[in-house]
Amino acid sequence: MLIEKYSPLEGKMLSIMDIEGNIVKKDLMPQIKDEKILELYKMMLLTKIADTKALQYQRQGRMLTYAPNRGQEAAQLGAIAATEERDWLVPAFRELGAWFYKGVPLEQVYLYWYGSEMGSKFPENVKMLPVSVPISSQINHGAGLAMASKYKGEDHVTMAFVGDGGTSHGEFHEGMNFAAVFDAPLIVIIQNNQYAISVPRHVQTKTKTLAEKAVAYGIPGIQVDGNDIFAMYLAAKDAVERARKGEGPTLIEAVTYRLGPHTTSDDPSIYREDSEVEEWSKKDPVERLKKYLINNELWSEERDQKQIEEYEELVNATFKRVENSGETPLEDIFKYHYETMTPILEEQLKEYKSNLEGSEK
Amino acid sequence: MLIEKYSPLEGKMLSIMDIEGNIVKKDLMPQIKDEKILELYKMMLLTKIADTKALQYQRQGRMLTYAPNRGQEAAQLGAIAATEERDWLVPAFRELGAWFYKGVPLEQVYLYWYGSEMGSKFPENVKMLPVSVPISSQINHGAGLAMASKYKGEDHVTMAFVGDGGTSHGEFHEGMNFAAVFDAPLIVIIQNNQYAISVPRHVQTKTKTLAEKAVAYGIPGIQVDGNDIFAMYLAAKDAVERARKGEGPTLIEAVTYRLGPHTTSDDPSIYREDSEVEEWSKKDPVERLKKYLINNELWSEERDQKQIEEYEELVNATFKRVENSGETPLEDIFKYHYETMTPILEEQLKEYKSNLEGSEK
Amino acid sequence: MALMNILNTVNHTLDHEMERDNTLVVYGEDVGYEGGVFRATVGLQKKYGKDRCFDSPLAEAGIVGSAIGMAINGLKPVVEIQFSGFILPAMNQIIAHAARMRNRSRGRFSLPMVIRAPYGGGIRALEHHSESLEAIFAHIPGLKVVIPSTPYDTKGLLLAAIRDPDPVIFLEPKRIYRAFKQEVPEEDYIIPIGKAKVIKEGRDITVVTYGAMVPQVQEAVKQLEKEGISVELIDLRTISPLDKETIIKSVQKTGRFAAVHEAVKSFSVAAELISTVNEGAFLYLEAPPTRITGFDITIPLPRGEHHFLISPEKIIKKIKEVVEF
Amino acid sequence: MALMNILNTVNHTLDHEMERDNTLVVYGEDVGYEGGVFRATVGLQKKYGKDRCFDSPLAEAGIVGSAIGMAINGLKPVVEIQFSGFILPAMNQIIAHAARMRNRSRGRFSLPMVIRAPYGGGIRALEHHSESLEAIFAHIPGLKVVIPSTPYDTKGLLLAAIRDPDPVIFLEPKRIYRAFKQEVPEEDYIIPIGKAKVIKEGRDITVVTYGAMVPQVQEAVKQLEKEGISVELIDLRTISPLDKETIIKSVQKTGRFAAVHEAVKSFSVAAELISTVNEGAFLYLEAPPTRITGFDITIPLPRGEHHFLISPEKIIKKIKEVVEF
Ligand SMILES: Cc1ncc(C[n+]2csc(CCOP(=O)(O)OP(=O)(O)O)c2C)c(N)n1
Ligand SMILES: Cc1ncc(C[n+]2csc(CCOP(=O)(O)OP(=O)(O)O)c2C)c(N)n1
Ligand SMILES: [Mg+2]
Ligand SMILES: [Mg+2]
Repeated sequence: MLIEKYSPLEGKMLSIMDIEGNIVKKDLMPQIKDEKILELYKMMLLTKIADTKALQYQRQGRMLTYAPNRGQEAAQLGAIAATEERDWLVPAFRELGAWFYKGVPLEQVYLYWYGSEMGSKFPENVKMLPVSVPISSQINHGAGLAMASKYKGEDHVTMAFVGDGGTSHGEFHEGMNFAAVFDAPLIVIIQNNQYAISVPRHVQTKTKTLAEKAVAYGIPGIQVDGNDIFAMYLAAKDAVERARKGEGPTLIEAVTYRLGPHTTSDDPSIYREDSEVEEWSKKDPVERLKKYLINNELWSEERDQKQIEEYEELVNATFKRVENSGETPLEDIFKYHYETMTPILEEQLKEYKSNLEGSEK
Repeated sequence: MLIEKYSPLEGKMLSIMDIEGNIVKKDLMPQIKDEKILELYKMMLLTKIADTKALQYQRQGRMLTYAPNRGQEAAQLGAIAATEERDWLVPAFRELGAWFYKGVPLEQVYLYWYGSEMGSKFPENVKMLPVSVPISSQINHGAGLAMASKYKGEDHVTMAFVGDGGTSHGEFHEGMNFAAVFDAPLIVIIQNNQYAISVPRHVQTKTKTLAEKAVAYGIPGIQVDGNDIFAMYLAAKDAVERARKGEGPTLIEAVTYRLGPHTTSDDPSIYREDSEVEEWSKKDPVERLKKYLINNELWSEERDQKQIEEYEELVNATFKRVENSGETPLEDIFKYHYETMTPILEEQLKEYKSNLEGSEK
Repeated sequence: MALMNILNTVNHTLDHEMERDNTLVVYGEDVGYEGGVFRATVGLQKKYGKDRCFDSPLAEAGIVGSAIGMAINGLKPVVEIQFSGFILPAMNQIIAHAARMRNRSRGRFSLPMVIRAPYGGGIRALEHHSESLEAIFAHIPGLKVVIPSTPYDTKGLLLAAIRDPDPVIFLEPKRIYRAFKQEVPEEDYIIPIGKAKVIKEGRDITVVTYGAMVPQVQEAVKQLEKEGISVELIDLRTISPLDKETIIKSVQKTGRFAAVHEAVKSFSVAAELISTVNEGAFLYLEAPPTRITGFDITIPLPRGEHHFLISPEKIIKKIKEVVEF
Repeated sequence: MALMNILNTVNHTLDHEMERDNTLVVYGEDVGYEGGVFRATVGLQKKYGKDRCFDSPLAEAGIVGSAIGMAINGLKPVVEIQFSGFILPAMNQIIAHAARMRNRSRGRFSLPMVIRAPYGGGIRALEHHSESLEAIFAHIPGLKVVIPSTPYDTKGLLLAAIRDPDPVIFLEPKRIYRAFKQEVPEEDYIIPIGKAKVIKEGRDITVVTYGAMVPQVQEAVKQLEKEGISVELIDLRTISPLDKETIIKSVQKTGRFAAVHEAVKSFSVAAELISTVNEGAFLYLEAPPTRITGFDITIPLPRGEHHFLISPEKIIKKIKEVVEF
């Protein structure tokens, strides 16, 4: 297996494509159909645009809050592209590209950040959990999903995301260990974007890499250039195959960078230098894949421009719908706590409604 | 440093003395004065006797409950002997030898297992926390103690104990990572006694050793023959020196075996074979050190016999005192919740007292 | 029908339902091979295999968190927390996730899962082995909190909990795990969650209790009846959602009220019960409702535990105070 | 004296005490370099160095657990939990250890530590950023739970919390972090923990509230006074230990009672208050005491949050019901 050849303890990091879009490790270049690469590129583009727009809306006071993905698109899409529709996705909260790939409609994404629970009620065929705000707690869910797939004899795998900061949490440890002990088909992707809000990666932990934390669970871990979609895909593909074959979980560290703020309430200029952002901008994963496509005559600047315009319209139209979708109906805040509403909740809802009617008179 | 030469990832385990008490790694044999070795042996003996007696008392219905240490005496005493009076000890709940070394009176140990909080109020000079029943939560306390020592510019180190089962817990992970990130002078001793109640070590985690979990924190980890007091001492000494010099924490896995039940409410015959117990009995750390002492003419069977008798008397007399120490005074269950009793507690205590008086009439 | 104590009944009920429903999985610390430290799951691994009843690593957030994942993915996990004091490391999973997954996903994901934990004092145990934390769970929307007091109820309530589409915290009164036996039917039956049981009708005072306190209160009531005080005794069975109707109806009849539990007094289940009585039967109240509960202290270790535990005498005395008010 | 809002006052008070007492250390997620996501600790690292104000790894049990160790070893840690919803992973440390170390060690080890966390809704935030969990902490013996409602009180209470030899959960009403300013004296002063404040005397009803609800209730009271209803308004300041005396004395005077908080209704602080009033002022009560609280639901995301939050109108309506009963 490739993963075993890339031990993070030996300081190895997997990368295939350079920042100019050239395939420098030809032997490792995964077999992906050109159409799929194009599809992935378009999703990166959509992610980028949806992201940029969300920030704009928020600055205009129209969007509630938002956690940008800019710069991390390849880590998200490269990983998820190695899974199939039948596989589960367990998000942290910053994997927009992966959500799109799984089929979450943009409208729901925006609904979520606009402050509506309906943003987390994905279509039935979208095998993805809602966002997990409590950092790392989702890793245990991922372990459980994967254990259940194994129990049922299905060959479905689960892919879970977490951040660099999340690796310090006890729930990360427990979830990883559960998955390992039960050989659960779980792939955990650490999006190491160098910061947990303002806290840099080196304050989070003393290890040289995050991938080497896999050692503590007796499973393979690999560090990957997270801005290289092919490297991410290859590592994830390997991990997915291992999992499907019953060989248990894998930990993948995607080395990447959050180009934007942590969320719209964050001011990154407090804790990081512009020069650092500039350095990483040169490694922009979207640009990199675009160069690859153009180099290989699969894409052109004109098509890019047209695609961008198309997506911008789509995004604007979608957001308008979200903006006009009204507030949460009163019943909705009561009715989903239990399958059947308890008498106490019924009573509270009734009382509130009658008050509302009273005050409308 | 020795520790760096014994990487658990390379399958190395430190051991110095064989089961016949012969020093097989002469070059590693630590410099310990004969008197200190004798003192440690006597503590092992006292530990063994206090242990065996406690089980007997419990079987006789006189002791409430008890968690035996038999078989683990070298792991406990070898480690703690590398520390000084000024250092902190953070126990899990099964380190009787280490508690004795720190100066906890046997009477208090018995009081604790007899069911009294007074068993945890150690003399002021005993720098040891009370038993931590919630598994692994004490590692975070250890990190904090060590961080405070560092903050104060003191060269005190903290030694914390945990079991093999405890390594699966999120609190273990968080505490180890805190200590590592802040270069806190913390030494964590895993007493890998092969079981967490009924659950064998290999069900707890997939790693080959527990020492290699140190990799996840970017700190050294070493696996040691936990029934070899010299090996334990050497590894701990190294770790203590590192810590004192400001080089941060070390993880030491003591490979040992609990010869007795988990606690007095446990029946180990349900989950393990007699043959396994027999195998490990041959490695009995007390016997092993005794052989060393006799081989080196520092001790004799007669002295051993006399010492045992002496300790048995001491232990019996101590337990009698505990048995006759009466019940917890009513005030005591109220008065230690806050420095100053709250009005509500005063009221509740008063009411209860007046009821008692009422019913006595 | 067979004579069983509460502990046997837990085992019998899990067995019963594992037989019927092969999506049921049972796990936790020492739960598999050994059958649990109380032997509540003994024999299940042998009968149903290691896939369906197994030991987990020592990690409560892992146990509850993985159960959440399993429940989403088609299984019905029934997990054991060895003692209710050790549920604390799983609080994040229980409160932030188990209680909320349905609401968060607007009904898409439900969590048919049960968290079993022996609770309460009186077994002369070490620290953290005697906790009564039901008030905390009851405060959290999205959870159900069930506590049986008899073998018969244990089966009916545990089956209801397992078949409930929502997460249930099932607290077992370990003090009376083996205290007495009862005929427990072999067949399937459900005792609905959310309904209290009027154990005994009475005129002078309504006394509400649950779990391990039920036999203590029954003892007290026997005594009181001899002295001519007629008690209406209610076993809550479910702490949340609370069966307000039964309680209020009773107090409207008796005009007096006492709540009995072992947990500490302040910010407790008893406080909720008194507020509920105020809201629903204020005009009927002839005396201040009273709390017969633990003190506001950490439950003492065994040599002081008797100061804390609630005896029939204490209950009698307090009830008389209310009746004679 | 300087004009400050609550947030500035937290910062000022920490600064004040760090200056005075070099055993005080301040840490938590993003607390050091950046000065906290709300900027409550801004400037402290620069002024006092990285040893005294620093960023911790992302791990709440680690934060609280290490603070326990530090407190035992001579420091006074004041740790921040970024939002009160993220205190859940630290529950084990708080309930099993912080609350018990003194009792467990029979007074040998005390824990002079403060856990600060912004609490409550109304800031249009994501899930888990709007929690009100005070009832849980108040239920646990050994903890103190303090919630200020003004800048002036924030300084006095936070200084009291820091100097308290026992652990204090200090919940900050983030909804009104920046809502208004007050003159806050430069000098040292303490507002004692465990004492409620009678904000305004009145005749017709006692209303008890705390934290972010205080301004809402004050708004309501103004309106009610205009309509001739005289309210005695009490700000609890400390949730636990509860100042029963002040509350009971007030209700003995007014004969009517309402408790207002944002947290859910059941098994809540309001339930405790009503029980307390029953125990201490039953014979004075002229109407059923009432709870003006959140519904028993998870606080909705922003697009539905207005349904949940408690407006002055709602308070007025409910208070009138009690007064006109
Ligand atoms: C348990 C918990 N503690 C704190 C927070 C607040 N918080 C939200 S995001 C974040 C940083 C996460 O960093 P990282 O894991 O690196 O993910 P990133 O935001 O960089 O994608 C923090 C501390 C939280 N959501 N959950
Ligand atoms: C958080 C927590 N969960 C469960 C328990 C119950 N329990 C007590 S000891 C034990 C096993 C501990 O195993 P290990 O860490 O190997 O230590 P050992 O008993 O072998 O010394 C368990 C599960 C506990 N004390 N704390
Ligand atoms: Mg990050
Ligand atoms: Mg063990």
